[in-house]
Amino acid sequence: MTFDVEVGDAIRTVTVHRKGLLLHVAIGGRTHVVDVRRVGDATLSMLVSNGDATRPVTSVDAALHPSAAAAPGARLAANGIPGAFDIHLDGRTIPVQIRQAGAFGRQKEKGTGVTGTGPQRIVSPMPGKVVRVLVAAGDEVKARQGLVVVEAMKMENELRADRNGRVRDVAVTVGQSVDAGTVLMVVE
Amino acid sequence: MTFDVEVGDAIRTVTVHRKGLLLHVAIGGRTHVVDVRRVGDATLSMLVSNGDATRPVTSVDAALHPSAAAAPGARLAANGIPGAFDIHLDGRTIPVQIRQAGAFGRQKEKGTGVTGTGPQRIVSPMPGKVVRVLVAAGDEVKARQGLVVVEAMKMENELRADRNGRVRDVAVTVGQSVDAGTVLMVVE
Amino acid sequence: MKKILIANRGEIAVRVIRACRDMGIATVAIYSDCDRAALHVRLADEAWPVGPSAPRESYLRIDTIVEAAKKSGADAVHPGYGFLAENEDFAAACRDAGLIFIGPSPEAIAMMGSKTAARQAAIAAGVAVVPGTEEPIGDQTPDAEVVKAAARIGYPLMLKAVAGGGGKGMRTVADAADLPSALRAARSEAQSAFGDGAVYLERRIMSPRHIEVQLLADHHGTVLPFVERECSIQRRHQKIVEESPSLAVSPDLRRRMTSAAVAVAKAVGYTNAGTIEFLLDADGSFYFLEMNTRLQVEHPITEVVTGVDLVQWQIRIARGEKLDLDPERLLTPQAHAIECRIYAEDPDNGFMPSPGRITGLRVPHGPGVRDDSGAYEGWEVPIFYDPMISKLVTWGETRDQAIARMKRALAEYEVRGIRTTIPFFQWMLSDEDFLAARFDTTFIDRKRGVPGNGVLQPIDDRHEELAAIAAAVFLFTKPSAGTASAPASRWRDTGRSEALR
Amino acid sequence: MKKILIANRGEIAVRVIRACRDMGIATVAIYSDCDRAALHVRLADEAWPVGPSAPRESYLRIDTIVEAAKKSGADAVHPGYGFLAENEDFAAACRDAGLIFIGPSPEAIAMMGSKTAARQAAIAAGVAVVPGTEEPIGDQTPDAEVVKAAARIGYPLMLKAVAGGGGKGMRTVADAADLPSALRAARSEAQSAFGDGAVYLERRIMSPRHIEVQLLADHHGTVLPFVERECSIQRRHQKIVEESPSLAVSPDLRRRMTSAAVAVAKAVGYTNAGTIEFLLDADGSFYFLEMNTRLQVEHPITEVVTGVDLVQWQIRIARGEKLDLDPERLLTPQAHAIECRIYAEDPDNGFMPSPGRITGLRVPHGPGVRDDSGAYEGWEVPIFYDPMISKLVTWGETRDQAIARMKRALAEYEVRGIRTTIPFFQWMLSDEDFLAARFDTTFIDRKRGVPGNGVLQPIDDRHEELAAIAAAVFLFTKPSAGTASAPASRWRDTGRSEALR
Repeated sequence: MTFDVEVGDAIRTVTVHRKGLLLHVAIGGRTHVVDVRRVGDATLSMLVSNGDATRPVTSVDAALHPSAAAAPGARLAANGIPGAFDIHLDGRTIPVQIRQAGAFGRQKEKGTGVTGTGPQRIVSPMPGKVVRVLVAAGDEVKARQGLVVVEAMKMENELRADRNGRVRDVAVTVGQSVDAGTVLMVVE
Repeated sequence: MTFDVEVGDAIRTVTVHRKGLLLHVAIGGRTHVVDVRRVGDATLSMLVSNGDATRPVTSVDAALHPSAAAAPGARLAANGIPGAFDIHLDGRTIPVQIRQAGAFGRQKEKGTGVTGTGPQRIVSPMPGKVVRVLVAAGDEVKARQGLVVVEAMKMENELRADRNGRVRDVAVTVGQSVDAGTVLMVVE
Repeated sequence: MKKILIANRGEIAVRVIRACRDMGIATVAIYSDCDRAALHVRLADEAWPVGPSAPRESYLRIDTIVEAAKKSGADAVHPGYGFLAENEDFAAACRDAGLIFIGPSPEAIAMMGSKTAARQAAIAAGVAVVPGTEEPIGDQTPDAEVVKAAARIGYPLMLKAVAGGGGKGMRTVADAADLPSALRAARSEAQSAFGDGAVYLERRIMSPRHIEVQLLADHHGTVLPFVERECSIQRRHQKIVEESPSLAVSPDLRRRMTSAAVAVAKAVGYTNAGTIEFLLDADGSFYFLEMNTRLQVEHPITEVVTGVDLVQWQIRIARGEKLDLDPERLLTPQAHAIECRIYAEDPDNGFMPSPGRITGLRVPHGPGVRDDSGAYEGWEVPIFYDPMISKLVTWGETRDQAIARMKRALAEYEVRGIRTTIPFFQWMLSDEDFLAARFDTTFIDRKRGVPGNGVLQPIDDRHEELAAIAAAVFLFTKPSAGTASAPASRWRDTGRSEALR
Repeated sequence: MKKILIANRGEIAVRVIRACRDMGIATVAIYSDCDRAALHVRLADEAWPVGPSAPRESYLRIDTIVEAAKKSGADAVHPGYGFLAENEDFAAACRDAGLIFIGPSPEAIAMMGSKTAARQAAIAAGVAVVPGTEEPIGDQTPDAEVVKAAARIGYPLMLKAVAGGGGKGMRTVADAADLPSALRAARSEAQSAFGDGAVYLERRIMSPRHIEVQLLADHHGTVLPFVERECSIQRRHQKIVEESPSLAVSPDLRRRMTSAAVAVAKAVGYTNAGTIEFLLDADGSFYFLEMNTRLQVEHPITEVVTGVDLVQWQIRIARGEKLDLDPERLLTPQAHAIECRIYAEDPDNGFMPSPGRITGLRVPHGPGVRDDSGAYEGWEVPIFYDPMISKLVTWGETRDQAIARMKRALAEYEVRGIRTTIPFFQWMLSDEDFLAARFDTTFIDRKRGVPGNGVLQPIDDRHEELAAIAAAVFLFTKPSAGTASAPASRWRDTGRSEALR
């Protein structure tokens, strides 16, 4: 079975097949032998071989959960399982998106960034209340300029522009409650 | 809904009904108002009123799991849910058995012991290997006399008679592997 | 003292409950609507509802909380930190209701709670303060007047809430043009956090270290200082990492700072636990910043370096006991300790709050590790309160050992379902300036450049590859829909560990 | 030293992994078939299989383990305790394979491993021993000869395995009639546990306290003793509760016992960590019992009262470092500590093992608490090994505070799915003789009467009623079969906290 996995700024192709009690996992031109045990609903204990060695000895615990940053309605990988995960591994938290091979389409390949150059959607990262809208539709904005302030968890959080542009839509007004993932405005 | 709950050496009758967001629980001639939240697969956070007070304030966390001591095939309470639980509550571990009202039959009431005076079944409390059988069928045995030794977890564990009696059946032989709950012999 | 109501929530309520348990004292928790199933409610002996989720309608309701204390039969109230902990009206209301308030007197709270009055008290006690406005700037003071006062002090300067604490209502102002918007934001935050929009101005010391002295003071005239804590690692003017002792404090400086702290506390007749905060300038001079008239978030590092339980002592002092601790011992660290505050925030996204359900939780253990937490697996971090979910403390014979243990503990720590500040700490603990203790309160801003920029800990290729393998293996081996367990047996399957074949 | 193979499993393997992490050293775990998903495997950097579940086929296989160490590129081996930790052949095999064995020399292990040779070494060092047989009694020695030797020593006496440890192969014999069956049982257990059925006899001191002295000894001639541990609370001759310091040891006695311990260690050229065990008689005289040439299960209480990481020092000594610790500090407790060993055993049923799946686990936290565990939720306690799953350590300024914290921590500790010794400790910590430190090694037997009798902690009516309410409410509110989540969303629901309505 072959998957496309988006991690960091690249898409990696991973092919998994079973060989006896072990899995053989091909990625980046090498095949790793993997011994895997499920040790919880969403936690795997994997022993992974190094490169071409046949004995899986590198111990890796990987805990997966649906990405905390992904907007609601993120695409699903298969059978209703979310395809956007935060993976806890070796003390790190690594966001990935995974699909059956080909499902991402051809627009992205290894080396191309996930954040493109198209319109920039300003999204509330948490549930909260809009306490100030600092720009209006049509305004020119500069990179790092404040656009809107959302109050949540007793802090005012100013959302800023990633790059220069012009405000297209302002979708919220002062006082409005917003959910995590709500698009607050779009900057082109 | 009414349940019979065997706990300690008695059976208590518990009637539960819903009243708005709270439960009213009648037991031992008093009705407690209970505010309950499920905080895990088998853990409840309960706020319980004291006697006739209407405000539930006593905080009790109760975690339930199928009894570790009950023999396999212990009767089920309803819908395949085990009826024999160890309940963790206020730092204590309390074994209970629960059935829909009437399911225990009439042989036990509050104050009558669970361990009757009938035949005594000597049961292996853990998986292991029989390393010695110290009595034979027909032997008279005294209370606290060693009957059989099961080795498990690097220790030899001697199982003894609870009271005087005569060995009826010896179901195991030396060297035999046994599971938790296996009846090793019966003493009358 | 037989029963204590804890007028707080989260990890600090849990901390106080544990101290009460250790002393054989019954505990009463309070909870807002969204906190019904919070850990402090589950661990307390009793729990009383105090209103809707918004703090103003529950944890800040003096009347409701005092009534709950009376009805529950509590004879004392512990305020924790935040919420009403530094509210003199609450302390007075407890006293008036015949409840022991586990903290200083309302008068001491009022004195030190006004940051401007506190500055005057420090000056009177002979302790230097940072130059600034000596009178509060009220809500209605016109911007023009503030601009004039600011010009006298000089830029850059700090705008601070008079009723401040926890970094709220605080802004750095680089020049006059920024003053009006900063003033608006600080006033609004101060009003929202403390119900008081008054602010004051203070010269900004450019690269200060934040050093503070913990005190205990009993009702018999004894005031004892503890070895200092260093709290220079801050973001948004809020501490995020603390350690004790400070590498910047020599024995001589420790003697002078602790003496100054005691002088301020004695000047205001202080009792119970409190902390004097100082700014330590690069030239070795130090300035009184403010006094926190309550338990600090970071009190555990002092506990592990001195072996003293500060919360138990708060209770003992409140019931009239004499401080009989050896003063020398409190100033002699037995270990080096470090604390990282685990926030439900996304450090890759400007420390934005990241509330939500904690779907999985693995907490570190082992030698030299303490986790003071209000979280559990399955709990939902609410959107209404401070996003700190736990404090991870490690210690060792040396600073290096404490840091090594912190790295290890953070690697064991998994909080799944939300983002946390754990990756930030992992980056920080590998930074050579941090490792050499070359830092001040500007450390995070300097290191991160502009906040909100990129990831702190670039994931290397090897770990990206392992993550890709894990994701693929997870989907490949997931139990297929067809073979899912029936509902009845689901319950038995929780957390099962099975071979996949 | 860049990579260490840990030739052990369970909590001690986890403990050693944490020490290695703290020192920046890579770790290699080994595992038997049933331990593939054990915590030590999950936390290590590498994991190598060493055979089937039975210890003789895996964790006792010197050849396989040395081969795994070589193949993995490890340059040192830590043996933990138990298994091969006191096997001189293993230490020698490591040395022969060019691996550093983190422990004493094979010669020292052999000397102290023979309990009879160790007695002779102690006598030579001028330290008193309990009267007994000075030569081992082999497997083939006829019962009649043993009866004769026993008669010379007098009853009651102890039968002990020459290769003993951990209470295995040990029996008390009250009179001559019981000797043959006790001999058979002890030999069989000794053979099974150590591969050596030889035993010896020792006079039974009637109500001794078990006091032991931890030592560290480097390769430069320094031997440093630590403040004593008291391990009198035993069942089946196995320690179950330990504390440090001992209330029975005065400063003068501490000086004499630690000096005696150092004398024995120096007499055998001992290096690395080791422990001298003494019996302390009611009259104040003490006798050398044996030396454990390895890390002890109960080492954490020494770590928390002195602030020293013993495992890190084992590694530092093994790589040739000099012991530069302040000897005074090691003999001056900074705290009082207590350890309870959490076993998968049913204390209501004669401490019978209770292996199985841990379906739920809540571990205590907060001030003065350390849990060294090899368990996790969902893990299955295997039937092949010692049933200890974790060690709970608490400490405080006083013994009372340490005990109060232990009670609190035990109340927070929930191990669901199996029975554990937690209820036993809760009973014990309320016993007035224990609280007054009036105990000796017969404490548990005396208190419990005949083992296997009844419950330790009778549940009161109020808690029985609450349990009945909980069971009824649980069934009343359980999600009905009809509304069970679909498999795909089950995964998201883990641990959800929801209002029941």
